[in-house]
Amino acid sequence: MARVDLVYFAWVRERIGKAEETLELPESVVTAGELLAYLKTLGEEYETALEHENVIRVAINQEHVDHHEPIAGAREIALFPPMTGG
Amino acid sequence: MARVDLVYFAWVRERIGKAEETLELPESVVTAGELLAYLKTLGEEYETALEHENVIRVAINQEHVDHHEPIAGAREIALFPPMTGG
Amino acid sequence: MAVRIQRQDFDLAAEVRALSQGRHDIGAVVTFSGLCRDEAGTLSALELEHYPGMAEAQITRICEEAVGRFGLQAVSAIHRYGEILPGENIVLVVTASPHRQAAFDGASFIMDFLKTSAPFWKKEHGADGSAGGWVSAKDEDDSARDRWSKD
Amino acid sequence: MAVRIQRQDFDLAAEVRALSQGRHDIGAVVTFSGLCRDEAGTLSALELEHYPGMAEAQITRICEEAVGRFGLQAVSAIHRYGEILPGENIVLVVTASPHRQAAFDGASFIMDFLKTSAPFWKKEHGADGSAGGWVSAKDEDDSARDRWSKD
Repeated sequence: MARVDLVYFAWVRERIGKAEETLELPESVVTAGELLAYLKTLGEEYETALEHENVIRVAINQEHVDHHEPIAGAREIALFPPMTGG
Repeated sequence: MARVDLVYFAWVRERIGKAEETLELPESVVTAGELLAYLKTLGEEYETALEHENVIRVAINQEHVDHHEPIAGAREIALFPPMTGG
Repeated sequence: MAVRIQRQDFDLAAEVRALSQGRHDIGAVVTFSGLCRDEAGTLSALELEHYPGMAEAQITRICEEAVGRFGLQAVSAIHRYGEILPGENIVLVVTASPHRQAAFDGASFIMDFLKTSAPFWKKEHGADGSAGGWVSAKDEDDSARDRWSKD
Repeated sequence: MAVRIQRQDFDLAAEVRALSQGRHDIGAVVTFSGLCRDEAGTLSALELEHYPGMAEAQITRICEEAVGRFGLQAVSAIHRYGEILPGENIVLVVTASPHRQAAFDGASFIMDFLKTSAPFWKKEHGADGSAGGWVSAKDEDDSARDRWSKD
């Protein structure tokens, strides 16, 4: 089991209903994509928030990563919708 | 004979040795290019200033014109080198 | 290079001065200000959420890339967060270079990447008191970013 | 649209304010400042000669063309003349539009045409007291202008 801080932003945060949490992840969760799939098993709010997986952006330790990237060594993983800054 | 105000700028002005003058032009001078050729007959300073005719820019009544444009109706004709503003 | 994420407004003239004052080697300074727009009069405010830490880090990466790519002499980027009213500033980018094209391209490049890869999200609050929705990302912003891809 | 030819320096912030204050329909403001550059330390001053009347008329024509072509909401252009020291401002262009690309393109277009078709000429005076020479027009400025030609 790996312990990781998760942070959520914008409508991902609103739909999950919290801005951050710390989770113990099973070792079967290797990639960012697998993390999304795992979170969706945790309850309806996660399922709603992460329904369209392909639009969810992932950052590990504050750097963007693709969904196929391994999350090993992550202290902080952020999930959020496409950015709309500027 | 047509009476016209001529104004000169930058090194055209320096080489001709004056900033402006009023001239009576013979009726044989029809285009801007013919004006340049006529001016070169007026003295060595004009010949030096207008030596490379193709780089000399011409404006009639404060609008750029090509050398083949007729100068009929001109109140003010300006001659100057390529511009270097901005 | 100066990158700042802040709640308060910025002072355009002070930022340009900070970057160019006392230097004789700068030929061109370009500034881009992005403002909160509300043509229809239906918006009471934008709420800008951001990811603290990553926002600074990401904008710094974008600016460093622009400095190297366009040979910029100096760059400043300021992005606001929190509540922003119609007509107010959201973002400022300032670039300096010896010649004009690099300053224009650098500022344009930074804005294109800032739109699509800096962790900020805009929520609209309606003038009628409605809760408002999250602004969607635009395909045209992805296209604007992608035109900078090297072959 | 504001076009001014003046001896004195300009106030960047005041020009931007004049153009955007009190409006809620502007999304992007781009400014370009062109400065007197002297990397080598060999210049004491630039002397800018201009053709009064035609300078205003020509810059006005360029700005009007840019407004129509890029759908700009507002434009200001200020060009200085007379003696200009290294590090000082020479020219300012400010453009406003709903979206960023038009504001960038408008300012870049105006600068490219201003360089090649506004009646200004620069003479350099050397730091060693030498009389200096007239700055030559650059082929690259013609090329920069020509990229805006429509087919």
